Amino acid sequence: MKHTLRQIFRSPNFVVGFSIFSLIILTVIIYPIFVPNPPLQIIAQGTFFEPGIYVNTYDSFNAPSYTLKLDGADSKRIASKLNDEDRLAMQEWLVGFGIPENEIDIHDTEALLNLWNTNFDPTKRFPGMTNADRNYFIRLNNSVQGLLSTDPAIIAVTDEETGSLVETDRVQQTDYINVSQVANVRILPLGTDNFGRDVLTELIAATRVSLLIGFVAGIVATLIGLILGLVSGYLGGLVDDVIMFITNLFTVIPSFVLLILISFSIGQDQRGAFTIAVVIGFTSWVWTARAVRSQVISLRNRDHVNLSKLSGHSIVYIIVNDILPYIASYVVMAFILQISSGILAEAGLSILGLGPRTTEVPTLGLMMNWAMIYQAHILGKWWAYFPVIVTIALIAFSMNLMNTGMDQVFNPTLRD
Amino acid sequence: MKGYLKYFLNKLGWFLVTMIFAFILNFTLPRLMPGDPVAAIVSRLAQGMSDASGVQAIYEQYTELFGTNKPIIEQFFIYMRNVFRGDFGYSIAQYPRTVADVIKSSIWWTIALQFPAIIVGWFLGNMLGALAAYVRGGFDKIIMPISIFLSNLPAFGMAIIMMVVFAVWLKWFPTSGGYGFDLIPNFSWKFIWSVIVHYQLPFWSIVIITIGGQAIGMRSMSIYELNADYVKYSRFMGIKDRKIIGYVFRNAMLPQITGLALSIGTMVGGALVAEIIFSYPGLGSTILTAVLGQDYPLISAVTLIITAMLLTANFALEIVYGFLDPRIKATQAD
Amino acid sequence: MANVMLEVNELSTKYITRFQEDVYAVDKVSIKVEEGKSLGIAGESGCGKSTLALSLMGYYFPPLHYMGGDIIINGNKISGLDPDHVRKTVLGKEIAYIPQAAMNALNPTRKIIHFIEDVILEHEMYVTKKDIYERAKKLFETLGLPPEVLQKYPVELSGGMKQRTVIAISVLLLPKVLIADEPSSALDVTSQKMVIKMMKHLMDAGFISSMIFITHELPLLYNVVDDIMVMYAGQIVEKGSSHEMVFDPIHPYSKGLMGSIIVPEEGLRDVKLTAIPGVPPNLKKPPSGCRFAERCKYVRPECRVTSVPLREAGDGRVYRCIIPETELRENYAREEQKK
Amino acid sequence: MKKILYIVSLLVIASMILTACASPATEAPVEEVATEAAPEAATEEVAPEEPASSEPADPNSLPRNETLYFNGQQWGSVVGWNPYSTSNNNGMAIAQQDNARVLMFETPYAYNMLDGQVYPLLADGAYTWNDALTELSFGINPAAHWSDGSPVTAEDVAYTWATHVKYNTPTGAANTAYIEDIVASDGSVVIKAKLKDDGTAVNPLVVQAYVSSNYVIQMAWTQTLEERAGGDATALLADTAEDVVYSGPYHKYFADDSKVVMIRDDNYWGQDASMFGKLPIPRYLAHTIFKDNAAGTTALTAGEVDVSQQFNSNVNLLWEQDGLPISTYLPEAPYQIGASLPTAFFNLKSPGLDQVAVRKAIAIAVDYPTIIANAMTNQSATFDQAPRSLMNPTAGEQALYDHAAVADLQWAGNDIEGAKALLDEAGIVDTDGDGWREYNGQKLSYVATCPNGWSDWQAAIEVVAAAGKEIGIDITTNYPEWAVYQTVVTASDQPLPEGYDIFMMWSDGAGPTQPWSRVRHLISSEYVGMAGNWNGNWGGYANADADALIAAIPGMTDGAEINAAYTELVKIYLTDVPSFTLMYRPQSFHTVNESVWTNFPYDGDGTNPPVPPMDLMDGWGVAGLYNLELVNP
Amino acid sequence: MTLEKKLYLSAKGVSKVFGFGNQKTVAVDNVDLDLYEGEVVSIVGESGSGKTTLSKILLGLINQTEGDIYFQGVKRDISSHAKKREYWKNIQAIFQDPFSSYNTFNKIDTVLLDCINMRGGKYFPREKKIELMKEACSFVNLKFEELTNKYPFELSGGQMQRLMIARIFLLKPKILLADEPTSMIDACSRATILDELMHLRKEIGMTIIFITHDIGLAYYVSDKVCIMEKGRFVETGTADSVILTPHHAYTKRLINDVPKIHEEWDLTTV
Repeated sequence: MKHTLRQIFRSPNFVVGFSIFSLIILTVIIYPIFVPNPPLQIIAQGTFFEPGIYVNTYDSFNAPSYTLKLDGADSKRIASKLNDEDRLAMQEWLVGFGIPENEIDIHDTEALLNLWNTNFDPTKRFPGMTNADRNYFIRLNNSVQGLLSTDPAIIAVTDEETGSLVETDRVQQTDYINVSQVANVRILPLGTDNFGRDVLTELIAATRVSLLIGFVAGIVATLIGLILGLVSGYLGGLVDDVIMFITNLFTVIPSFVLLILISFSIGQDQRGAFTIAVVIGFTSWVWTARAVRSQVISLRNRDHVNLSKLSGHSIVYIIVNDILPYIASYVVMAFILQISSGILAEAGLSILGLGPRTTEVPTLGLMMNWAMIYQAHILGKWWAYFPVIVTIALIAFSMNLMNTGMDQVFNPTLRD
Repeated sequence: MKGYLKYFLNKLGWFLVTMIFAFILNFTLPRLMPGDPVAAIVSRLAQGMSDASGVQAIYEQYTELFGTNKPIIEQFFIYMRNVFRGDFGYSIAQYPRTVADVIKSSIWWTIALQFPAIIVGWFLGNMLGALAAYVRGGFDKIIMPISIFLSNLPAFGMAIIMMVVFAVWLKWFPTSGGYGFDLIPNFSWKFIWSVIVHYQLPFWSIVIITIGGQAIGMRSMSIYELNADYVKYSRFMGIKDRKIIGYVFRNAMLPQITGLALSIGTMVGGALVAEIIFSYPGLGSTILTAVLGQDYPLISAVTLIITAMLLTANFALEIVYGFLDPRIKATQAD
Repeated sequence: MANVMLEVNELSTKYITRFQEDVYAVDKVSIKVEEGKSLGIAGESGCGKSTLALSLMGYYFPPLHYMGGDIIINGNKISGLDPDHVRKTVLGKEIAYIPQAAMNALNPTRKIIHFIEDVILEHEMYVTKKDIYERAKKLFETLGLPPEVLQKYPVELSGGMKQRTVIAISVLLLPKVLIADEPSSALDVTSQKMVIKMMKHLMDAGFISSMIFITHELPLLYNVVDDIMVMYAGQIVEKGSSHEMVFDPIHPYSKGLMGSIIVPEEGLRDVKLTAIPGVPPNLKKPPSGCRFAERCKYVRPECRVTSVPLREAGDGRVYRCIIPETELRENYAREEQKK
Repeated sequence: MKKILYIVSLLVIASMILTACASPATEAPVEEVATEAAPEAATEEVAPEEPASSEPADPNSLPRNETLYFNGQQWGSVVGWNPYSTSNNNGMAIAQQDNARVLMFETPYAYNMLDGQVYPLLADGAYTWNDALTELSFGINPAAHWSDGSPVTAEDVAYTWATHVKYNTPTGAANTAYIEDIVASDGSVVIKAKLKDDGTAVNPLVVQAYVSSNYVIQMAWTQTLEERAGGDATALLADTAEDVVYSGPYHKYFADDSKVVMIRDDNYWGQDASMFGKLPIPRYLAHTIFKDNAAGTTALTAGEVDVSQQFNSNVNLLWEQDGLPISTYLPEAPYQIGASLPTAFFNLKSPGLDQVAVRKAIAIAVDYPTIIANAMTNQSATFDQAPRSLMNPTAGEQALYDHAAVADLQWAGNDIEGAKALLDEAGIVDTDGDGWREYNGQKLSYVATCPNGWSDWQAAIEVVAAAGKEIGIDITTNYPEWAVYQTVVTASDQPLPEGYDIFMMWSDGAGPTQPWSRVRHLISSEYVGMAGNWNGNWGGYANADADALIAAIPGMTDGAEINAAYTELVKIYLTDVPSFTLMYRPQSFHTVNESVWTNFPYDGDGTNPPVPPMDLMDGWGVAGLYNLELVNP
Repeated sequence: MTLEKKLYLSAKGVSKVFGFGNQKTVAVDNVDLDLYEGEVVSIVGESGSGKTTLSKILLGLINQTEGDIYFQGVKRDISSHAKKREYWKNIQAIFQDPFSSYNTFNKIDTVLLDCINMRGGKYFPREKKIELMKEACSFVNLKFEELTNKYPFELSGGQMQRLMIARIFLLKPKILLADEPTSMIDACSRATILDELMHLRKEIGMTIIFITHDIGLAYYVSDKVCIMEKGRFVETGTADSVILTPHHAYTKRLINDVPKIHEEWDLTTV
C-alpha cells in the first residue's frame, strides 16, 4: 500500500493534479474561516460591480486627511473625465456648430473647455446625429462641468433648526486619505454578480457545494457501479445476465438525455443540490459497473480467490479481502472521474435551467447560469463567469491529471 | 462472413431492445412531472371566460386531444402508434404547432453541426494522442496537458469563451444564429457562405472539447500498441517506423471507434449546450425551449430523437467497427 | 574450416528502465556460428537469453541500448552502422528474427500478404504486387503452408499455423542468420514439432545459412541445434556441442540445468533430478565475482571477488569457472556415487 | 382583461421563458382539423406573397438600409397569420392586446399610452357616445381599403364582431358581457353596449376600449375562411390564413425558425393625406428569433437589431461603457416608461397574513432599491420617483389620484425599524426567544414563491425573503415550475396550498381601460373563488368599499369624481396591503440601435401627439415608422 | 496393490457444459475417475483438454453439469458453505501460478494462519501459531523468520510455491490436487518442488492428483496416469503402462511428439 502510494506520488501528472486539487480544497476550507461572510448575502445595490477595493466615501471624508503634492494629479483627474476620444467628439460637435477646425486645439484643455462651454447647446442637432449621440454630448457636457476648477469641494450639513446648509469641511484637490484609516473598506477581488453578491465568496461556497455534489454523485455512481459490478461479476449466471442487460441499456441510452429527463420529471421544487447529485450519480454508474465486472470476472478465477475459498472463507470475506483490494485502484480512478463528470453535469444541467434550486446554496453551474441570464459575457463582466469556468475546468483538470497519473501506475503497459 | 453476420444480428438485437427501453423511459419520465400540461394550455385559453362550465368543456376537449384522460398504458400504446407514424402530437408551449414540425425545423441543423464536429474532434484527438504517444518528450508533456485542460472545460464554458473572444472582441465571426440575420434561406453562394461562417464557432467549440478526451484515450491505446509484439517483429523485419506507426494507429484507433460510439452520448450533451450559447437553431435550443416551457411532448420527442440518433450512430459505428476489425469476425465465428 | 556466418565479439547491451536505472542484460558475449550450423542458447528465465537475441539484430530501440562489441555477419560488420542503413540492408536480408510470442507477432488487422508486401517493398524496389504474391505463394508452398493463408488475417489462423507463417515471413528475404527466440514454447507438442521440422527444413533447404535457437526447453534444444551455449546472468557460462553439453556438462550451473531434464523415456522415474537453490543475481548491480557464486555448491571464497574468465576446454568448448574442468568432474563423480 | 395576456408575454419574454405565446385560442380544436392547420415546414422557401410593383434586386437578402430589425417580440417560429386566433405566436402581426399591433391588421383607433388618448386609424375622426353612454359610433375613413383594393366598410367591423361572437373566440367571449352588438348603419359603426337593469351601460370603459384593441377583418375573407372551416370554430381558429386580406402597411414576406420578415405594401391606404400622407419608411421589417435574451442583446450590440423589445440587462453600459449608438426612450434611469406593476400577493388564508400588521411590516421592510437596481438593473422607476399606488408611473395615470392625500400611507421600503415597531405594536412578538415572531403562538413562517427561471422575479423574491429575516419573520423561497405555479395560482376556487404564502404575479400595464382595469384586477373580490382565474386578486382579498368604487368608476364622467374614487382606492390598497408592488416594468422594452436608422421616438422628441416607445408597431407607436431616417442616407 | 487401499474420491460420469445454445462447449465429457488412498494420479492433457475444469469440479469450486462425485464412498454434498468448508478440510490444492496464488495485499503469514484456523487452531495462543508456522516452513526448507511480515511480491516464485506446500503441510488434507505446480517454475527449482511434494506425501500419507500437460513430468511423479483429450479420458493406467506402451493413438502421438534425449526425435511423423 505504502509502496503504491509512493509510486503514485512519483508520477508528475498525479502530483500536479493533486497539488491543484489540494489547493482548491484548501481554499474552500480556509477562505470561509477568514472571510465568514454569508455567500448569498446581497451586498451591492446594483449589478456587476467591478473587482476592486471599495472605500466608504462617507468614512473617507471623516478620515484624517493628508496633503500630498503629487505631480500629474490634475492631469490624471482631467484625463479620467475627459479622454482623447471625448476631446475628438467635442471637436466634432464644435466643427458641426460652425467653428473652424483649425481654431480648435484639442490638447489645450482650457481653451477647448472654454470653447465648449460658450457654444454647446443640447437642443442643437446636426444632420446624421442620432439620439444616442445627443445623449452622449449631454453626458459629456455634464461630466466636464467644473473640471478645471481648483476650488476645494465643500462639505456641508443641514442645520436641523434653520434648515440651511452649514459648511463643515473643505476637501482640497491635494487631500489624500490613508485607506487603512477608513472604517469601512471592502475588498471585492472578483467584484459582484448580478444579485449584488460578492463573487469570490460565492465562488468559493459554490465550489464547495459543487465538489460535494461531485462527491455525492461520485459516491452514488461508484456504489451502484461497484455493487452491481461485484454481484454481476462474482455471482455470474442469471444475475450477471440481468445486470448486464440493464447495464448495457444504460450504456447506450445517452446519460445526458436521461439526466435531462429525470431532472425534468423531478420538478424544480424537489431539486435540491443533494437530489441533483443523486440523480447525476444514478445516471453515471455504468462505466464503473462494467469495469468492476470485468475485473471481478478476471479475478474470480484467479488462484488466490480459489485458495481463499479452499481456506473456508465466506463470499463476503472473499469479496472484501481478495477482490476489493485488487479493484480498489480502478474504483478509485473511476470515482475520481465520476466526481469531475458530476461537477460538469451539474453545470450543464444548470445552464439548461434544470439545476438545483437556487435558494439555499450557490453552485458553479447556477453562478454560470445567472451570469448568462444577466448577459455578463456581453457586457464584458468577465469576473462573473470566467472564474467559474476556470474553477470548473481546474477541478476537472486536476482530477483527470490525478487519474492519468494513477493510470500510469496501475496500468504497467502505459509505463514507458 | 458468418461471423460478421452473427455480430451484426447481435448488435441489431441490442439496438432494437434498447430502442424499446429508451422509448418507454422517454414516455414515462416526463409524465411523472407534477402539473397538468393540458390545464396549462386550457387555463390560458380560458381567460376571459367567465363561466366555469365553459372552461370545463374546453378542458375536456383538450384532454381528449392530448389523450390524457385515458389510462397511462393506453396512452402509451396510442403514443407508440402515433410515433411510428411520425406523429409526436402537439407541442404544448407552441400549440397548435406539432412537435414533428418543431423538430423538423431544427434537427438538420443539429445533425449538420454535431456529427461533423464530433467526428472531426475525434479524428484530431486521435491524431494528437497518437503523436503524443509516438513523439513523447516535450510534445507529450506540453500539448497533452493543454488538451486535457481544454477537454475539461465545460462545453458551455468553451462556447462562451470562444464567443467572447472571437465574436464579441475580435468580431471575426457572428455571435449567433445559423445564417446571416439579413438573409433568407436559398441556394446562393452568399447564403451558403453565411451558413459556413455561422457554423465555425459552434463547430470548433465542440471540436476542441472533444479533442482532449479522445487524445488521452488514443495516447494510452497507442502506447499499448507500440509495446505490442508485432511492432517489435515488424521492426526486425526492417519495416520503417513510419509504416509501423501506421499499423499502430490503425490498431489503436479501432477500439477508439467503440469509445466514440460509447461516449457520443455525453458529447452530444455538451454539444447541445454549446448550441444554446450560440443560439444555433438546433435541437439544443429546442430542448431548452421545451424545458423552460414545460413542454413535455416536445421534451419526450426531442430526447427520443436524440436517443434514436445516437443509438443509430452507435449501431452504425459498431457495424463499421466489426467490418474494420478482423478480430471481431474471428471471435464471433467460434 | 567452414565459413563463419555470424561472429559476435564481446557484445554488451543494457536496458534503461523508466526510472533511468541500467540493467546490464548482456555482458560481453562472444559467439561464432559457422555456415550450416545452429547454435542453441539455454538458461533460466531472466538470464539474458532473449535480450541476447534482440541484441544480435544490431538494431536497437528503447529500452534496449547498445553498449559495445561487434556483430559480424558473413564478414560484414553490422554493429555501429547507421540504424536506417541496418534496417534497409541487414534486417530480414542478412539476419532475421522469430519472436518469442509469435501469436502476437503479426499485425492483427493486416492480411498476411499485405504484410509480406510491406516487408519486401521495404527492401526491394521495382517489384510488383503480383510478383510478390507469386513469390510468397511459392515460398509458402515450399514450406508446406497452404497459400490461402496469404489472404487471411492472423486471427483466422491457429497458433501453430501463425507461428509457421511468421517463420516463413522471416525467411522471405533469405537471410543468412536466423534468430529464433522460443519459437515453439506456447504451442502444444504436435505444433511444436511441426515448427521445429520446418526450421530444420529451412536449414537443410538452404533458406538460411545458420541459426540461433533460444529456448529453456533442453530436450528440444538438444534435438534441434549443433551447439549449445548456456547463459547465466547475462554471461556465457559454458558452450559446447549439444551432446557434450547435455551428457557431460562442465560448469556447475550447466550440470544443474541438465540434471533437471525430464523426458518420457524409460528409466526416467529412477533418475534423481537435481535442483539449484536460490535465485539469479540482480543485473542492475551485477556481482563483481562469479555471478553464480551465491548458488554454487562448490563455491570458494575467491569466487566472490575475482571475475572469472571463460576457459577453453578444447574442441571449441568453453566454460566459466575458477575450478578446473578435471576437479569439477571429480566432484560430479563423487556425488554420483553417493546416490 | 386582455391586458393580462399582453403582460404574460411581456414577463415571459423577459424571464427567458422563450415560448411567449401566452395567447388564448378559443374553443378546443378538433384533432383532424388542427392537423390540417399544422404550419408548413419552417425551412420551406416562402416566396413573397404578392408580387409588388418593384421587386427587390436580390429576393434573398434584405438590404440593410431598407430593413428595420427587431428582437424580443417573437420567440419561436410563427404559427400562422389568422387575426381571429391569438394562438398564432405571431408577435409582429397579431397581438390583440390593449395596444394592438397594427402593422398588418388595423384597429379603428390606435391607443397611445403616453397621453392615454386614442387616435383614429381606420376610423374617420373621433368616436362619439350618445348621451346615455349606451351607444358608441364612428365612421370609417373613406380612404381605407384592403390589400385587395376593396374599401374597408362599417359592415366589415360589424361582421368581425359577429364572427367573434358566432365562434366564441376569446375576443367574443371576453366582450359579450359588455357589448350587446355592433352594427353598421349608414356607413358608420355603432357599438351597442350591454345594459344593466337600470338602462345604463354595464361598462362603457370596456366598450370604448374595444375600438382600439380589436382588428377589423374583411368580411369577404372571413366568409372564405368560414367556408374553409366548414363552420367549425376550432378549424376556423387553427387556420394559418396565409391568404388573409389585411389593411395594414406590412404583410408577410418570409418566416422560418430564425426570423420573420414583413414587407411593406406600397399600395397601403395610409399614404392618403387624411392619414399619414406617406408610406412608412422601412421597406422590410425583420424580426430575428433569438433563443434567449443574451443572444438578442449580442445582436443588438452588433448592430444586427435596430429595435429591441427585450430585457437587456444593464442597458446603460451599452452606451456608457461600450460607446455604442444605442439609446432608450429616457436617457437616464429608469430608461423605459414603466407601465406594469409586478406584485407580490399575500395569501390571506395563511395564518398571520390575515393580519394587516404582518402584511404591512413585510411590505415596508423590503429593500426595493436593491430589487430595482439588481433585478431590473435600474430599468424601473424607483418608489421615490413614482410613489407606491395602484397607478403606473406614466403621467396620465399619476394624475388620477391625490398624491398628498395618501403620502402618509406610502412607503419606500427598507424600513426595518418601522416594520418591527408595527409588529410589536400589534403584539406579534418573539415570545419563545428563538428569534422568530409568533402569532397566536405559532411561528411566523412563510414561503415566498414565483415561477422558476423568471430571473428578475426570483431575484426580487430573494430580497423579500431577506427582509423577512430582518424583522423576525421566517421567509423561505421556492420556485416551482411555471406549469405547476400557474395551475395552483389560477385555481382560485381552491384555497392556495401550503408554500404559496407570498407569491408574485403580474398586474395590468397601460391601456385604454387603465388604471381601472388594473385596480379591479388587483383588489376586486369578484375573482375570489373563480375557477381558472387569470385575472387577478389571487390572494383572496375582499373589501366591499373597494368593490363598490370599482363598479362605479366606469360610469363616472366627472374628472374630480374619478380622482376622488381612485384616491380612495389607493388609500384602501395602501392601508390593507393585500399585495405589494415590487418594481415597475415597462409595457415594452424600447431600446434602439441607431447605427443604421435614427429618429426613433425618445422622450422630448417633439412629436405631437407624442409617439410612445412601443417599438413602432403597437397602437399609436406605429406612427414612429413614418419618422425614421437613415443615419447615412 | 491398490485394491486393498481405500477409495478416497471417485467421479462417476462427470460432465461439465459451459454456455448454452450454439455457444455450448463441453469441457468435461463423461469422466470416471477413482482415486485410492496414497496414490499419485496424473491427469495429462494439452491446453483446452478440460483438465483444469475437471480439477475444479473435483475441488468443488465449480459444479458439474452431470454425474456425481463420491468422497470416501459417500456422495459429496457441498450445498452449503459449512459443508464445503468441511469438504475442503479433506481436499486441497496447489495451483499453477504461484504469483497469482497469493493475495498481494496480505502478508504471507495470512496464508498460513488461515490454515491453522481451518484446522481448528483459531484460538491457539500466538506462540503456538508461530511454532506451527515455523514447523511448516522448515518442512519446505524455508526460514519462517525470513518470511514473516513480508508481502508475496518480495518472494521468488520457487519460494512462493514451497510456501504453498507448507500450507498443505499445515492443512494435512487427505487429497491434494496439484494443478501444474511446476510449470511456471524454472527447471532448476522444479526438482525442489517435486521433492518436497513427494516428501509431504510420505509425511502425511496423502493422495495426490497431479494435473499437467507435460507427459514426462506425469510419468516421473505418478503411479497412475489418465490421458485426457477434449474432455474425455482416452487412456488410463499405471504410469509405466501408459507411457511406455501407449495404446490410444492420442497418447501415442503425445509421447511421440515430445522431444527426447536418449531416443531419436522423429520429425518425419508430423
